Amino acid sequence: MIDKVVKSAKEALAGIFDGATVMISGFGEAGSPVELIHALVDRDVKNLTVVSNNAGSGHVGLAALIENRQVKKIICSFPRTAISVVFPELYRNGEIDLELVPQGTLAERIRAGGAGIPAFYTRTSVNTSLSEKKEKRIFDKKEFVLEHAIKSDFSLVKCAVADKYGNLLYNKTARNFGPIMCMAAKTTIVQTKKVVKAGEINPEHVVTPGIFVSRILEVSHPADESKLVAENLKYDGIKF
Amino acid sequence: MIDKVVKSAKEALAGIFDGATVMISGFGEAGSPVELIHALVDRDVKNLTVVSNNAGSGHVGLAALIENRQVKKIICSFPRTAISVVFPELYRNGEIDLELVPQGTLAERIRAGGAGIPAFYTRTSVNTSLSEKKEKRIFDKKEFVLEHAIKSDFSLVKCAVADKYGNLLYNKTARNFGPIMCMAAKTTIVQTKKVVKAGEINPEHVVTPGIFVSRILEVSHPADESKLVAENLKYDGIKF
Amino acid sequence: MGLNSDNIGWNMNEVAQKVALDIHDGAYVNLGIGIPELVADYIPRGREVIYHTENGLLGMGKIASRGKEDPELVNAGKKYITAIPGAAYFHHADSFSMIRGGHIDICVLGAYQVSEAGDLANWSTGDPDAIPAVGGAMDLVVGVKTIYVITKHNTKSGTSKIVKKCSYPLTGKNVVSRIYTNYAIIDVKDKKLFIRELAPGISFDFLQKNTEAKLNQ
Amino acid sequence: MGLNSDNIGWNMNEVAQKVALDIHDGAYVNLGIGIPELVADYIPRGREVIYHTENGLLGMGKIASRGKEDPELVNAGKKYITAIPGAAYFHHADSFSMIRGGHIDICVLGAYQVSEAGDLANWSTGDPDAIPAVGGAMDLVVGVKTIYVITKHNTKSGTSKIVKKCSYPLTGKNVVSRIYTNYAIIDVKDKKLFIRELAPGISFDFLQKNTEAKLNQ
Repeated sequence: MIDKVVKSAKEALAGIFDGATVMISGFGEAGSPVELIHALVDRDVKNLTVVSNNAGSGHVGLAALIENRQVKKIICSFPRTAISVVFPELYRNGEIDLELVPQGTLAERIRAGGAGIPAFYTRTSVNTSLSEKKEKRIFDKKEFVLEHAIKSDFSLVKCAVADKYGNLLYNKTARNFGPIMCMAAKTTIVQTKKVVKAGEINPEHVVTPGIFVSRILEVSHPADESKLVAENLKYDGIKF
Repeated sequence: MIDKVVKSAKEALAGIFDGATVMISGFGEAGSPVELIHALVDRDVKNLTVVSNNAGSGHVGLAALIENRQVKKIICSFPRTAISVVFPELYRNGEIDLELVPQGTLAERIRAGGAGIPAFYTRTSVNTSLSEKKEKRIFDKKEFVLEHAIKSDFSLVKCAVADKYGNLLYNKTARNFGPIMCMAAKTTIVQTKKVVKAGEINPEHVVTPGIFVSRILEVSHPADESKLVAENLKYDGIKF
Repeated sequence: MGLNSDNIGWNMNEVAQKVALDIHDGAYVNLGIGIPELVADYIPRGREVIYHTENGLLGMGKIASRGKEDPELVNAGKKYITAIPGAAYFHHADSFSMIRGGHIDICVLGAYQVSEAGDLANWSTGDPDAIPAVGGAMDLVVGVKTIYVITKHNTKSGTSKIVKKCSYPLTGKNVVSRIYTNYAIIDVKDKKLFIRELAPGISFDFLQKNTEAKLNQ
Repeated sequence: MGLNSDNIGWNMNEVAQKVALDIHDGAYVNLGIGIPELVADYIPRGREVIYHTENGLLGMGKIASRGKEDPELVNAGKKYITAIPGAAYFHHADSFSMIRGGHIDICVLGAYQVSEAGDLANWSTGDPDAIPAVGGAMDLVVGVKTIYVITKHNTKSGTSKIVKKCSYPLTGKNVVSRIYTNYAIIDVKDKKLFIRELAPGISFDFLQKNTEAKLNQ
């Protein structure tokens, strides 16, 4: 019988391997699955390719994962924030690769990965340096850029409410990349504030249908990542 | 100030012109905006290209529009039903054109039209007669077919609840093509069972955000199209 | 091409039961219209299967009981259905993202013809007078991880449906994994057909005589 | 390149007000981070404007009042905001479908440089030591129907931001419709610049002297 709820972060992250592609939801701190990321910092996996809109702030969450030298490459649209210190340093030292993708193209490439679309054309980035090496094509007298799908081995996603089937609800603008990252992964790992019984989520309101979700971890009191950043806390393993 | 609610079907359909491309929501009778279609039968517009999953049943709804010789071409996945009589006859007589598209490709082409994606690749229909004349391309050792976006001049869509901004909720599997057809139109015309005040729809539950909707007509007691078909009724203008 | 009787082998309910035995606990399943729908009745106790219907529902339940039909709650065959607690509705682009994106585990489909290479023809007989209609069949065969075919072994007139090469227009090429008929269960592996199980009273020789394609034991 | 004083022409709040006057009732508007955000404060009474923020909200309201901030309700600039009654949340692919699909009427952006052809550079100074970051700027300029730029006319060091040809990396080519600066409002038409309105005390000659690109009256 189906029950995707797991009991521990360790169980949630089972199977993550060196060199895996990992998508991480969130737009800045909103929607960032900080507890799952910290559990990943605790694991001995390296050379990850991370797909996320940003590259972390302060020394927690994604920034902690990068600071712990677990990420070899990041695919994102905006790796710079007012308080991003970790990524800039590693990037300038040539210790981490960056694939910079316009935000809408990033979203569409992830959605394509989940939807079985290997590639699509978009007008975004035409005539800019970001499309210099990309294939172009004219449709209806306008030039478009060919963009390829992105899939992940694992997606780490934060939501608000989940049931045992993996049906998910999100909270406000913390939804952002969550639903499409759930679609694009071989294994989707979700941290939720609350697990409810099957049937408690109105089927009309489901944002992510359970088919896109593999494992659910209840984290009833997730940290407010923006506060951790503001307090300049550093996550460096289970001693945090 | 924004208020997309119109008072009459005539006002709802204002501006529909000969030769327009019109998308019509519904999967069979579920989600078919039968009152809007009948209002279109009452209008003197011809040579329409209709995009819809089916081609109508009996002599009402889309079948009535076809029977009234207003449709020159239909783009759909399944023009045949147990009780489709109108389309088959005209098709066999060469009086209507058919572009047959696999259902998922149809949905994705419509979504692409709304999302600013001019074309995409899909595996659907590879090695079949439906892709014979289409461009192919290999990605990751597999062959894919290039498919182009479909946009409409007008989309006619049925929903359950709307507010003045055009935020929409649907009912169960009547949702089907509605949300993507709203996205793909220059002008989206929606019939809703109920208009509610702005704010009564929880922003987390909105299925179609108002930006995709132009006009809303309240039809409190829409006909059950499947009953009209079963009763073999015929819509031939306002005398119905 | 030989004998075709409903009195030998399994009846189609028994075949549906055979399919059901091969559907694992927790599977996401799409059942084609017609005979494939029978499969849902035979899922063994203790297994939970989630049914997807491509018109926008995950967690399809049983057929609606009389008087409780909702014309806006239908399946792909346009029958009035129900939804289980824990169901989800979505639009067509999302629904076919589930299909095309490889998220559905098993699809059970009917067939006009299946070839020994696993090619499937189930959308058109190629009759020039027929109204062409494809629906979601071509999306399902390329997108779903495992395609099972359930079909009478032969047509009513006794013609083999399991053929060397499909003469009808293809739905997809090399897509079928296993064929369940009233005579046998047949695996498609490396473009060859292998008998997995014979129905009671059906011998290999009988089966081969009644099958155009070459069968392997 | 000439004088650059905050004491002449309009202040940036006045410029924002000028932009606001050009936003029609019922418009769907996306405001860039920083100075463009000022525009929302000046929409004339009687006009209703719906704000889109690309991180997943249509119907963005005012900045959240102190103590009522929700860390999961932010705008593209990561400020704590509110939502109006009638708002809608959605995911990133849907949000950028609104942008790329041409559904948003007006986007107001800041600029490093705008060329006389309407090319915009606003995402990178090309500094090799800077961390490259693009966000949604390139999606907005190709997708939104009308792109307005609001900017100081010149840089702090007095260099013209309105140039013959952008030296900084482009965000988009031929994308800007109108430029609002502290000195003037300038239309871009057929790859030429036309003065639409001069700020009080600003003469055409003064403006041209302080602008690298050729201006037309």
